[in-house]
Amino acid sequence: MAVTEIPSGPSVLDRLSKPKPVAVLVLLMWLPLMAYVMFGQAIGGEARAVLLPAIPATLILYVLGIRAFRESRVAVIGLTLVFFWLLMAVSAPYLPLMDPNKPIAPFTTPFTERNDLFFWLGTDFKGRDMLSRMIWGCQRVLVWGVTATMVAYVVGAMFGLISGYLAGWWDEIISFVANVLLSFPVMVLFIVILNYLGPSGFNIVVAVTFASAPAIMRIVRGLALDIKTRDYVYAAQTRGEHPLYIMIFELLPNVRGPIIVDACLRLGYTTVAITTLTFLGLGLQPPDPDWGLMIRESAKTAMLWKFSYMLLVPALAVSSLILGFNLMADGLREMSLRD
Amino acid sequence: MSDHAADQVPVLECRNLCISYYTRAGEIPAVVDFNLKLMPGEAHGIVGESGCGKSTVALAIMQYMGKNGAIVGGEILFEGRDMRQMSEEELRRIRGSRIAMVYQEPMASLNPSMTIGDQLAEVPIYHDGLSEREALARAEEMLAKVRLPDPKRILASYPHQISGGQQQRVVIAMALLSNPRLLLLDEPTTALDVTVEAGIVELINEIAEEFGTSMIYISHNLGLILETCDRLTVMYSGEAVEVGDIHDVFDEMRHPYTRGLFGSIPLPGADKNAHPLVAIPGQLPLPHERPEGCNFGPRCTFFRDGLCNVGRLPMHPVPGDDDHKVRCERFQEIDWDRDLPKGEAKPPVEAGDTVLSVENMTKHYLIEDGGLFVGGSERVVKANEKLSFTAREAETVAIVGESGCGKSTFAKVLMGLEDATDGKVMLGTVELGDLPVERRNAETISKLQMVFQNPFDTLNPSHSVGSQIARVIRKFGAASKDEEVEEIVFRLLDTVKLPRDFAKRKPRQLSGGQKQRVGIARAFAGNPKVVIADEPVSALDVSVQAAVTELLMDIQRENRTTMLFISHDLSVVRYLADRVVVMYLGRIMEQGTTEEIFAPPYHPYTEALLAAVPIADTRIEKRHIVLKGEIPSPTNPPRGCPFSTRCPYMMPGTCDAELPPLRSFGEGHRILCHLDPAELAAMEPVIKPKVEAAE
Amino acid sequence: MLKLILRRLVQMVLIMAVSSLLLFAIFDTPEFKKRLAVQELGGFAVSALTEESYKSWLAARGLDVPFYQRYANWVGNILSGDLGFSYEKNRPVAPLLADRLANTGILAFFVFALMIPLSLILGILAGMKEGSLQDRTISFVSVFTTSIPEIASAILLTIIFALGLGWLPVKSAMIGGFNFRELILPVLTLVIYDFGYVARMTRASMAEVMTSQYIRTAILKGLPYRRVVMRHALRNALIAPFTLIVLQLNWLLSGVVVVEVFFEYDGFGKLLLEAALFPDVEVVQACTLVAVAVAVLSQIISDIGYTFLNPRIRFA
Amino acid sequence: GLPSPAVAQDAANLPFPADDANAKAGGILKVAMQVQKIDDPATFSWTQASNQTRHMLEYLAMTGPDNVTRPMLAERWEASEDLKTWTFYLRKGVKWHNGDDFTAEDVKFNFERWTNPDLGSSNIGLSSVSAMVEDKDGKKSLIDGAIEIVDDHTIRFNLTKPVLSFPEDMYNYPTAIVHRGFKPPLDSSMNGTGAYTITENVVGDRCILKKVTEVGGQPFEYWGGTVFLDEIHYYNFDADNQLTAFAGQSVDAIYDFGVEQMELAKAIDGNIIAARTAQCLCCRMRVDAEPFTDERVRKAVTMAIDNAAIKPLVYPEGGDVGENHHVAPVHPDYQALAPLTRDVEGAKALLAEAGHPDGITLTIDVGNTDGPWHQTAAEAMRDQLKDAGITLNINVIPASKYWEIWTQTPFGATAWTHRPLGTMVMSLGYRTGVPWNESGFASPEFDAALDEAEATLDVEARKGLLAKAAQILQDASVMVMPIWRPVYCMASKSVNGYPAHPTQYHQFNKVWMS
Ligand SMILES: Nc1ncnc2c1ncn2[C@@H]1O[C@H](COP(=O)(O)OP(=O)(O)OP(=O)(O)O)[C@@H](O)[C@H]1O
Ligand SMILES: Nc1ncnc2c1ncn2[C@@H]1O[C@H](COP(=O)(O)OP(=O)(O)OP(=O)(O)O)[C@@H](O)[C@H]1O
Ligand SMILES: [Mg+2]
Ligand SMILES: [Mg+2]
Ligand code: NI
Repeated sequence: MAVTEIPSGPSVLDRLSKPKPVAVLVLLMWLPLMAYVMFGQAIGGEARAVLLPAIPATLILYVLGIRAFRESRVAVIGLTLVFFWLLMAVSAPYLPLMDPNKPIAPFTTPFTERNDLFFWLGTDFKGRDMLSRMIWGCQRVLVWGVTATMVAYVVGAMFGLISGYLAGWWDEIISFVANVLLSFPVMVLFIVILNYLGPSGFNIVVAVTFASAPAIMRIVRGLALDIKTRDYVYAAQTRGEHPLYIMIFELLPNVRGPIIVDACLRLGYTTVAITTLTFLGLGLQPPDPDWGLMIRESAKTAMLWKFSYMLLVPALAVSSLILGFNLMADGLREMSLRD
Repeated sequence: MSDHAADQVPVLECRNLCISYYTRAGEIPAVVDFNLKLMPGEAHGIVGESGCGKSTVALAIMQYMGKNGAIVGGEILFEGRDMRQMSEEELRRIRGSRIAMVYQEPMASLNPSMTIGDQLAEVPIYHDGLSEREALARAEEMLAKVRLPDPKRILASYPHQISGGQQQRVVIAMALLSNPRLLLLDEPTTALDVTVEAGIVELINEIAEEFGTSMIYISHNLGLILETCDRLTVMYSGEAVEVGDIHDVFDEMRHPYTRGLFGSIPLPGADKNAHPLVAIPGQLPLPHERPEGCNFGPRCTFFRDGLCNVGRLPMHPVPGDDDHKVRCERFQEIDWDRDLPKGEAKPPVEAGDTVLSVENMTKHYLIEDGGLFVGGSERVVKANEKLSFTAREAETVAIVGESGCGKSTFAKVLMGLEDATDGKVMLGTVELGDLPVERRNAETISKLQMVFQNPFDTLNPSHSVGSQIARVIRKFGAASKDEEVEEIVFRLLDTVKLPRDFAKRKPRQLSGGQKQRVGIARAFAGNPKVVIADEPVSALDVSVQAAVTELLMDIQRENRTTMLFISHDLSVVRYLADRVVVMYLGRIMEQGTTEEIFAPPYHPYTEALLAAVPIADTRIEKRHIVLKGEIPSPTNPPRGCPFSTRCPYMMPGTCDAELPPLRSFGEGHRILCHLDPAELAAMEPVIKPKVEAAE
Repeated sequence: MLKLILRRLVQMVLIMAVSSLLLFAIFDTPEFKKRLAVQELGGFAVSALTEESYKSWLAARGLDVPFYQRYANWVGNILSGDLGFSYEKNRPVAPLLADRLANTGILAFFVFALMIPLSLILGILAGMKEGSLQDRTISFVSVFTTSIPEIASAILLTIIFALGLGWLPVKSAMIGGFNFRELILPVLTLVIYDFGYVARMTRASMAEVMTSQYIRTAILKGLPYRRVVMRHALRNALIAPFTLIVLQLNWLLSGVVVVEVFFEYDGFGKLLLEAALFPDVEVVQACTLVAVAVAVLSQIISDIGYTFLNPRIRFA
Repeated sequence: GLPSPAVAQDAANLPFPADDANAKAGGILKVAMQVQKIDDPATFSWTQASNQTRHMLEYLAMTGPDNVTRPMLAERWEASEDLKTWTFYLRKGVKWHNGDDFTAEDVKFNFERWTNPDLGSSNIGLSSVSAMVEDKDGKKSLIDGAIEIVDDHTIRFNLTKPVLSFPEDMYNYPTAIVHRGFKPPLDSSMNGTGAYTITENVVGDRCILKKVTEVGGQPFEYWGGTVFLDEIHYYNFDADNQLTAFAGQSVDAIYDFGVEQMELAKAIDGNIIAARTAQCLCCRMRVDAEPFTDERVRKAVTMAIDNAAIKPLVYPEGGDVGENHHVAPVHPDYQALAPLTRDVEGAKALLAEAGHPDGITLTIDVGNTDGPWHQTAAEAMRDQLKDAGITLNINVIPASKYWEIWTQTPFGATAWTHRPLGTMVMSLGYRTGVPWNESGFASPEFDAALDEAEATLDVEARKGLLAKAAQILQDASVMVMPIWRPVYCMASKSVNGYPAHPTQYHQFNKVWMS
């Protein structure tokens, strides 16, 4: 493509759009959220203070994202949906919401007042505020979903690079293991693993890794097989670089593109999987709110038209997040094809 | 063969044609103000560098502009009727029957899931309303006409079951099936090997004669155009810059670009020391960055401010020849004979001691079917068979041969990416044949470096140019402190004539030629003794090719580096090599100094190879030798002489039974052939100056 | 080709052996045995059991021998055609599994019957004219529907068609025997989730084919557009979706779990989940074998189909 | 007098309610319930299985919805003064489905089965049955002469110790009486005395019962009078889904639903049927575990909690407020104690005295073994304890985990099921050293009071005696017993006479469909 000249006076946003500041912002957003959700109890009392830096970081990232994706309307819509939920996740403790776990007035329908409190989205069968549960619910899905996908990527990419680049016996063994795992239908794998390890967020990470890493490994392996015949890899080999160096510095950066698109899609799948698992009783555990859990709990009680909002709210919430991820993936792919 | 009757209606006429593509970056005017008049039976060539709009013109004539293209101005008259006014249905009836097209990549142009018969039969079925049987019969007939052996078998085959040359013949047959008035050929031989190309070119010439079809022949190869066309349009950056009779343009060019182009191709007279190539300075502008006025202005030595860069330039007829037009404001002021671009002559370099010696080097690949559980059969690909030659300091040894003959394999063994199956490769005193790169020490590695073929692949797109060069410097321990390394990087960039601030750029911000320069800088960063250049310029445009070649020569000269130059292009080889090694099917058929190779005695294969190379020089006469058949597979090479299946001198019983002897003709000139030395010596030269240009 | 299939089958047997041994080892942990006891005797009773009576309970269930021994027995039984016995359902696994597979088969049949034509037609319509309004609409609908997880679409459909409009039954327990009306919601749920995916792949494949050079050749040969699409584009464009559709068989086995559980449809997925939670080892084992077999067989079918459709590979 | 009024509602001395004058015969009753395996009635672990067989295999006695036990296959019973000899007079004219007469041999066969340790029946743990068993060579076996057939329809049991609850034991769900020729599994030996017989039982799917109309060509005369339903169908639905199945009109009645579904149930067209029970959540503190070894700490906990305030939060409808001991108002031998009052200041003072002037942090293990309401109750307790400076952490663990630690955890919320008599639970759970004494409570005084109550057949007299034991338990502050929970089930409006039962035992003989 054209030589992109960097304009003389870069604006603040331009400067922030460089990889390093973006990485810092992502960490600023992500680490507190992760700490809050995974170790909130261990941090204790003022756990919510850790989220303070995450809120501006999220907002800035959103603006940067919009700028980067402005060419694709689809991607912008996706980004907006995802960041809406990210923002909700980091700011939930600061929003004027009722306690999501406190039973107040069971079976209050949306937009009604009970006990002098107005319930926008009603309350569930235990009388907990649905609006607050919906907003708090995204925290766990997002944190566990993204963490699980990330871990799966690290593992999958590692094995994919080894398998694709080193080939030979490494490839035979890794591919066989991947085939074994791929031959298990995903749900069987999830059920067996979570049943064995017991349901918890960390175990979901393990299960998702087992289920996704083989597929990721295949993608990376395919890309590595292609890239390793590129001249720049030969150039590295002919100057005697260590295979590890070649894998990490020559191959890895170049498989980035297709992988990011795939990661967005996979984030969607993982979100589906976590929600589904929780619905089946294998995922996250009560009482903290979570969309899958909300569906699971109210699937028993909402079987009347009047109470169907209890299912509708979490179902729409989870769909919108996944739609966000999918649209982002679509937009990214569209943009990558245009170049 | 010119009998232009004045009353004849041109088959095709393009008037002030303007074509644009609409992209994210806005409107790209791909072709501007294009004019062309094609009379019946005439062959018109279009040449120009990549991206100048040649294919766009061809597709516009077919009225097929894709999703984002549009004809924004002018008209295209086919037999006097404006095609832009025709309805879809009318166009459909013309396409494939009156106008037909042949494309660059035959494989991609054929539907992989239909038999060739079905694909061919469609044309007469839909255009002439023939029944399927009749159509197939017609197809068979046509296949025979394009000299395809066993047309029946080919009709029933799928495209992937026949070779590239055969595919291209099928595509041509498809185009000829309805006896079109106009045939468009868009680089029909670029994807093929030279010997195969020669066959196709001959076929095209025969067809023109036999069918009387008018042709537009698009190519970037001036030599090919000379062999096939009557008239020629030279395009530069979306515009036709010079149009005229082929001889006029070749011999009395009147546009600085055309002359630049001729200056950068290695014609037989060129010599790297006495008459070095002259590259056109600067770079091709991107379509949306074209300058005001003359597009060639910024690169033109005759550029004059205020004249060349105002308004839109019209085509001017050359006085005395109405058919010859140029788009230049100053063409009459230039003294075309005196201001010849001339490279400075350089003193020849004396070759030193032997640096590299290869002795009976053999490389076989084992291909295994099956895998972990069910054992498979093994096949052997004999990529290199008993190669022996030596290279001396500051010498350029060229290795030539067609695709798949094992040139890159040899390079890989040398670089340690593959182990030699047998034989010896000595670099100085170090034996390299079974020393993979991981086990070579830093010194050996740094002594041996490589320049790669594909400029788009040679740099890692994820790292900046500077960091990639710096890595080599650090790796070979030339320096380790940041400032020192940076200093060396800058120096190297200077050497390859790139601005220093390119160090910070990512490869995607560089053009192909610039990337190749970085690749060269990287190869020379460790002060290597030997540099292997595997087709380093074949992916580049002619004008860029010249510049990069010159650069490579200069650096080599300066460092007294030995260079192994791998190529399939004999004209380049003739220009720059001191010694040449000709390979065929993994074996060396002939080796010797450049002069020895390019003059008799020839090996029959060398002879055919030389004859196949198109030469863009009207003063040269060339013998025509067209090889029959295709290159055999290296898994199953012929018994005896590898070339015996295609050799015009084939002696049954000898050539196809035993390996030929190596015949020596003077010092270092060796030929692997059964023919009698006397017979070999009696061969006529393939290329010689024309006695008298006679029409 | 035959060799490839053979290789795959050998691999399948190997995978089955490895995975079932693993499963036996997993379900051999004390916790799982305890859970089994709790399921059978009740938590209260189990907690009151003495060590000895627990041991005798284990012995009565045959759980006191090491798992490899049980595994060996089990393999022996499998080879003689006996798939074991379900603790939970108190019947032999083979007829139980056959029953449930048949139910899932019915579900799958209708899903495919609806999904394949729908997704292929939409995909082709979209891919034929890339970037057109028709393409954009179809593409958006496909992304949108694939973004709704099965559980959510099951809910939405139930709310609209069962709870709201009252047209269809809420659950599909089929307690009054097979009832087609009860099948509609599960089938719709699965189709909605899946068709978008296949349609998008078909679209991509079609769009790629439509920009290929041989389509250009066909058009510039002067063929009518219909013939270009039907004869030249379609076959090449359907190669990729075909393999995908066959692989959906595999997906369906996972996908049905949620749908079957939500609608209480007694199929394979529900059986598997219940067995895993129970934990009913031999049922889980049998289900896994079936799942692996389906996965590998669908891969083989897709390979064969691919070769069949793609002459480039067939003659290679 | 007799332990329960042997007087029945009509002359036939039937345990069932009187026939409804409007009752119509016919129809199928579809019930949502888990359908389990029913190989051997003596080894049932769950009520559901017994419900499947209850209309085929009947019991010697039957405890009604009112928690009163009446004779069923027995016509009446007598106990000796020392409660060590019990004589059962069996009903005459009861026929097995194969045409055999029901006799004392059948009963003897059943007792012999139950006492055979190889069978593994939990009946051997019943106080009545265990009093016929001795330990011989480390193995339990029936004492010779413990069962004595007096005549065809009279059978006498000679026990080694006094037993009060013999008739109640005889309606415990695994004590269904099978034919003397019974060999497990049940499918291969379908034979009963009930009005219905099982025609199909698919575990996890359905259990179908049909009215028995003829036996070997002869019309079958059911001893219990008219039954109305033609068929009873049980369809397998998980506990969570039964109400939704009902709402979807797949079934006419359900086994039960949890309190969390109450609002939904109310919104559904149908009758909610609640039964008063002695099921409870016993939040007991282990008296031998820190910090509960100090009685003042335990007392502070009980004082800081107002049971009356917790009950409506957890069970707004039905149920009884608990009094921190284990006799429920529904027990025939219950007598109210002096009402408990919440005393936060007193609790603080006690804590301070016990060395926790700044309050104390306690952790309660909750397994939700009986539904999520355990947690709700614990949360309500937490809120109340806060006032007294006690921080209560609620440790929610999976049910199966809870059952592993329920006797050991210092502070745990255990669900106790219903038992017909107050003495039965008190003796199971609080006597010194008994295995299910989860609180480690040991008081000779209590044991003595309980012994005395258990030796008293007369209910009125026993009330006072049991109250004494209850008072000792309450004073020791061993537990917080906030609620005696009701059980809910639901039947459609067309189902008439659907009985509620504290242990959800189904008895549909007099149910009819309109
Ligand atoms: N579909 C398209 N969209 C946008 N720009 C295009 C498109 N096709 C070609 N171009 C641009 O139009 C210009 C002319 O392209 P064209 O393919 O006609 O060149 P060419 O002379 O045939 O080159 P080559 O020798 O590489 O085939 C180029 O700059 C190219 O980048
Ligand atoms: N790794 C490999 N395994 C098996 N066969 C190989 C391998 N690499 C190359 N070959 C085969 O060896 C032969 C020589 O290949 P090589 O790449 O050396 O040819 P080349 O002369 O460089 O051709 P080109 O001009 O197309 O680059 C070819 O037939 C090729 O298919
Ligand atoms: Mg072109
Ligand atoms: Mg090569
Ligand atoms: Ni002429």
